[in-house]
Amino acid sequence: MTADILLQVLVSGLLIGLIYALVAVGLTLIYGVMDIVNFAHGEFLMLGMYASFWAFTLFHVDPVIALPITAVLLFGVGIVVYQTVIRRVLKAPMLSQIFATFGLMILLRGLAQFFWKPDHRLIPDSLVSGNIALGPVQFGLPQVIAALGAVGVTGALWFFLHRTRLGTALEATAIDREAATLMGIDGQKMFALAWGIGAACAGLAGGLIATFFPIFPEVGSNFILIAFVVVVLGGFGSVTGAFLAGIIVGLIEVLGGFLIGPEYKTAIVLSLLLIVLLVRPKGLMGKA
Amino acid sequence: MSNRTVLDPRKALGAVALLAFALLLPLGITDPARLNFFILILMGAQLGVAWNIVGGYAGQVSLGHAVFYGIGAYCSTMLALSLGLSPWIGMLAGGLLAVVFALVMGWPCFRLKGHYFAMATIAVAEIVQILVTNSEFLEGAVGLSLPLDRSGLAAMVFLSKLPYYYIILGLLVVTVLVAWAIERSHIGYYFRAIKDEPEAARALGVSLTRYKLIALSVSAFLTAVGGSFYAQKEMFIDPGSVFVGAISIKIALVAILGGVGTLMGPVLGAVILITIEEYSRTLFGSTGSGTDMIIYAMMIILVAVFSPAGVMGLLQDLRRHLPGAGKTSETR
Amino acid sequence: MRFMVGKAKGQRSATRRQVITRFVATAALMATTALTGVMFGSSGARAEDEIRIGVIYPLTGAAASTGVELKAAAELAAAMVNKEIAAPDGLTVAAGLPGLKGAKIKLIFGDHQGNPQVGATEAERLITSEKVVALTGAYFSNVTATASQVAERYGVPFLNAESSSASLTQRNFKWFFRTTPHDDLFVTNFFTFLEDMEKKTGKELRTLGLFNENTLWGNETTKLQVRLSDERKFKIAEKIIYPAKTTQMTSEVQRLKAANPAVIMQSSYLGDAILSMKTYKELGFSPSMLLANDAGFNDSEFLKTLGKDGEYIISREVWALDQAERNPLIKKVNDLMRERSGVNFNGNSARSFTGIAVLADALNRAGSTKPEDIRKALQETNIPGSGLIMPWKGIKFDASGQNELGQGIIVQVQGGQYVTVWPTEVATKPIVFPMPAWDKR
Amino acid sequence: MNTPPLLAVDGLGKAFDGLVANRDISFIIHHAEIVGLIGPNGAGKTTLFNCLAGFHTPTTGRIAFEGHDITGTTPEAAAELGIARTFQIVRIFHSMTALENVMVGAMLRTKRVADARHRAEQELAFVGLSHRAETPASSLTVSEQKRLEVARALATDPKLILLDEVMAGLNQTEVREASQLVVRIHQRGIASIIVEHVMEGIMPIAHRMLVLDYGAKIADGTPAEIAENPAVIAAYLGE
Repeated sequence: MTADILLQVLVSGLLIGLIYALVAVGLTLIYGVMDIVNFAHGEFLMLGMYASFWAFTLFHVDPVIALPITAVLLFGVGIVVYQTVIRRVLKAPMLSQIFATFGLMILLRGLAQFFWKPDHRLIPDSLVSGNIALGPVQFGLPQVIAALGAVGVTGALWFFLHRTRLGTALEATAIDREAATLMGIDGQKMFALAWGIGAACAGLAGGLIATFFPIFPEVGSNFILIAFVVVVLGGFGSVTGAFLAGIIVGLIEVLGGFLIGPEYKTAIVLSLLLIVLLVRPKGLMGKA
Repeated sequence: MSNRTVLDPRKALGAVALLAFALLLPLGITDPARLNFFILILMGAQLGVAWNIVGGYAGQVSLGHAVFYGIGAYCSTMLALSLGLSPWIGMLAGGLLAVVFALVMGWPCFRLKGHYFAMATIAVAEIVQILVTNSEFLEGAVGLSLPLDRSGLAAMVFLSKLPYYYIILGLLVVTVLVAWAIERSHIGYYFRAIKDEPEAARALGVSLTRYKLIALSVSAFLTAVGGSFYAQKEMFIDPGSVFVGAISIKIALVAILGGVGTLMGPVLGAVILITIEEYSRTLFGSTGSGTDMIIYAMMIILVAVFSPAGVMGLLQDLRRHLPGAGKTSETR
Repeated sequence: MRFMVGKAKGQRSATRRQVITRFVATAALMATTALTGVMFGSSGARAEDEIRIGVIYPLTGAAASTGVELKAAAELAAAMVNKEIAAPDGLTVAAGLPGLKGAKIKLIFGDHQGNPQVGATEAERLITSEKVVALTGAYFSNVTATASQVAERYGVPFLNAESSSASLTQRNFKWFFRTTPHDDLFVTNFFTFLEDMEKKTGKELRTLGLFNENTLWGNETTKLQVRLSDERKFKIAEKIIYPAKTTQMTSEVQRLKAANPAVIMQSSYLGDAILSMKTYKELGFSPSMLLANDAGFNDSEFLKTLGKDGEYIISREVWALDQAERNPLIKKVNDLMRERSGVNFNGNSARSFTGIAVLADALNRAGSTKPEDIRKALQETNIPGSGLIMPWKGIKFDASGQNELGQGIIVQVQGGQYVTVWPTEVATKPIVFPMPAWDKR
Repeated sequence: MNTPPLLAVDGLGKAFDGLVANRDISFIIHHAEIVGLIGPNGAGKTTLFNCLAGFHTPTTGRIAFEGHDITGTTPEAAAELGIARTFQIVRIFHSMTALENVMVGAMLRTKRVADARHRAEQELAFVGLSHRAETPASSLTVSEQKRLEVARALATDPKLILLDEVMAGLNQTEVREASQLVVRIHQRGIASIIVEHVMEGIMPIAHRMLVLDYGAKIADGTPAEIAENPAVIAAYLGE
């Protein structure tokens, strides 16, 4: 019995952890390329969820099928945000950048409420609804699909960054902007690309969790703190770090909540973050 | 003594005029809601100036100042409720408790740099919020209410808004004076040196930890005092109103909007931010369509995009470029 | 990569063009500031015979969807009082305001964003700038606490229609009135209901799993539940206070599942209510009874969102649509509501509607807009149950300002509807018990 | 005379994650001595400076300053004792004026702002930047910024100053001025160690030269001796 519960808790933690990882990789990518912390990242997630919701409601396209569309849409949103706002604060001090993305966060929430009402919505019957039981362990199919999707997207991102020309250029910009510019890489283009990809990752995460999570304008605020924790724990700018940290955070959160008390689950995760930072001031895989 | 250390008479005159204006302002206001509006501005300004000491001058961006604010609010309220202590004493006690907390938290956190430091401050503040929310001793999420029946100067509870106005004006003046004194002393120079080039500062004998801790402690003390004032004004506090991240962000926003590292920037920032916030809400908030948030957000983004140095930076740019303006006596 | 990217380095001397752009930006900012500043004094001319009532709700932020619904209900009540819409006879609001020579009421809305300080600020603004004669709101108990504090200071009546924290009426306030029953009563009802159920079904329902959210409301509810289960010999198998606005509830549900109580008592706002239901299903956890504490579980969105997964939950309520079957008055009012705003009433909006009705009744009897007169009239309120759309015995305030005649009902979701199942005298359908397991539906 | 030398370095080594930057370096610096420290790029000159000024903790060996062991000390303690330094890539306080930059240095010895200002004005005059006192430090030319760093370091009242490539990128007139500046520092009784690639700037004024290659000291002698040392020639030619 106890072993069963433990196993169940670990599986649940792993599933949610993979989703945290997916939300966080976009955030960490943007940070890695241009040293900007995007406070509006949770809102990209929210937009991704709404994109799935409308695709389902208006065109009866299942969120899972709509994922590519969601990704493309959010890629566009990321580019637009970059071109209209971020590009203009590139040279500003860190505080102005925080200010700008914070404003963006409020703006996107406001717009969502304006256009789509503050209501909570849910996609009632996705393709992937239902449950699977594996021996004593139960899990929701949506969660499993979302977790698998998270692995897939993160893997694809890793492949893109390390095995394609464009991705390598992006990675080069992340490592040394000036050197990359000297090598003929267009920095502006890379930044825009980072925002596009970052937003698309958040959008994909949104599309994947839209199958089981309520959708509302403020939904980003549920995820953003955890996403920050994952990014910092993994080390700002490290995609692999964020992936690992996401899983760790998911496991610790669910396990800690189960063992110590759910009211402290966030505190447990945050304490872990502080402890790790004390030992490794740049996170688990942060670049020195 | 070099003549430059003497007060610039024009600035002194300006300060006196500003203070006189602030002192006389309530005389022309009969409407308590409008007076309340000015109190909110002064509260925002006081917190902004306090944050600016560590976040602006010393360049250590804290996004967890709500923890000090909450400590101040809870400390004075608990002392008043359990021991019947006057909030004036509670305010000082809250400030000191915040200093102790700042030292404990700063010691490890100051090993971190930049965004890592900022994130650590968020984490600390969130943890404290969770602990307070689950603390039986502090009444958890239920919060603490101050009784209405004990009013008067000693209890710092008033039926009229006017005493609150003057108290917070007094606190703001004290806070600005502290910031001013720091700015002019060697500590202020050290703060700016640490912000600009920490390594170079060390090579000149500046202990980073020591001066960062000084900055955080002073800032924490003043922020806690602001928290105690909030408790006295609203007479009800709960973790959700004094320990939340939104407070931390707002405190920083006030300073950033006005211009970090300038003495009066946060005051200007508070005037603008609170005005936009209050009036976008009263004018558009009642529609329930989120318009107020949209307007508020647009303002924030515009300032961030067009004026990275805050409104104060804009004003200085203008002064430098406008023909016939006085030669730049600005030293920064 | 360095952290500040050397951007702050080297004071960039702005070019003239940049300065001009920035100047324009500053000017625009300053102008907006000044403009809003000018606007705050002038709240515009107002008609003489217009009675202004301040209404404070969460119109933006996490609870905005509820706030918007409450607003619609309050507006409907006001329209009826003002005879813009014909109200069914017999209803209190149908009387209008003859005592004030047919004056009209005007609702002035304030948005508290779920923030207690904003609630207080809005209360103050409504009282002093908007010159409202009475206030109502604020849904969230902690906002009601600060907003009513302001009303108390100014000597303006504050009628609370939908906050259920017991402590609100324990503050010895002179100007505070509450129409809705509070948590003490609701929680007591839970236990009485469980005892009734035990008698009826012969099954033991003595082990409880408390599952409450972590704000004022959830905390107070937990305390009451613990106290009552002691008094009435129930056993608490698990007590969980969870942080609201969470990303996952796996640990919580897992603990409940491990403790395996007969009854789950849950207090959640909408988002968490939906997420917890999803998690129950995901982990295949079906207690024999899920006894919810209103709020999220009774929100119009709850069933719309969850569809058949929301079936069979039992919730305490103050109102249910099936009451219309018993009372045609309720049906008529609900039809009007649906016509106007496209949604049915629910427990929250029905209470908001009632709040405005009670204020209008008091204004009418006071025959004056002086706060003191309104307060006296409120104290003397005596509305029979037949004049309300609530399943209450009526409205009559005790010395603390609490309505003595309110009562709660218990509803169950059956066939996509909330049907009243308790108390028996107002029940419309028998209860389905135990709750079917997820895989047997 | 039995007074200890100003600086005595004995068997100093420094490795980063196994990568050896300094190995077994020993030397002595006397009061008011001008010592040139040269070597090919990557020879470990800056690492040595960082160890001396307390920025790195040596992996092995000892450093004694006026007879006191200061191995592994902090930069601020080193400054307190009288070791000042400049940086290879200038690190001026860009939000301050030239004068204020130097004042921060002077504040090590006096916390009174007016006194610090007075001292700073003297040091600015010493390096010939008086006319730029009120200029924002970020608007100074690179050559001026380098001199500003020297003034700032001198304001801390050091006994030893570590100058890291103060002559790099300067034109011939400026190099001559910089050399004269070093001599004037010497005349004030302050010892200096100068990392320099500009040989015509350092050779004429140095009392002694230290040469590093691959982290180790390969020569120690007068400029004339160094110029003919086969190991030194090999190190430079082999580069």
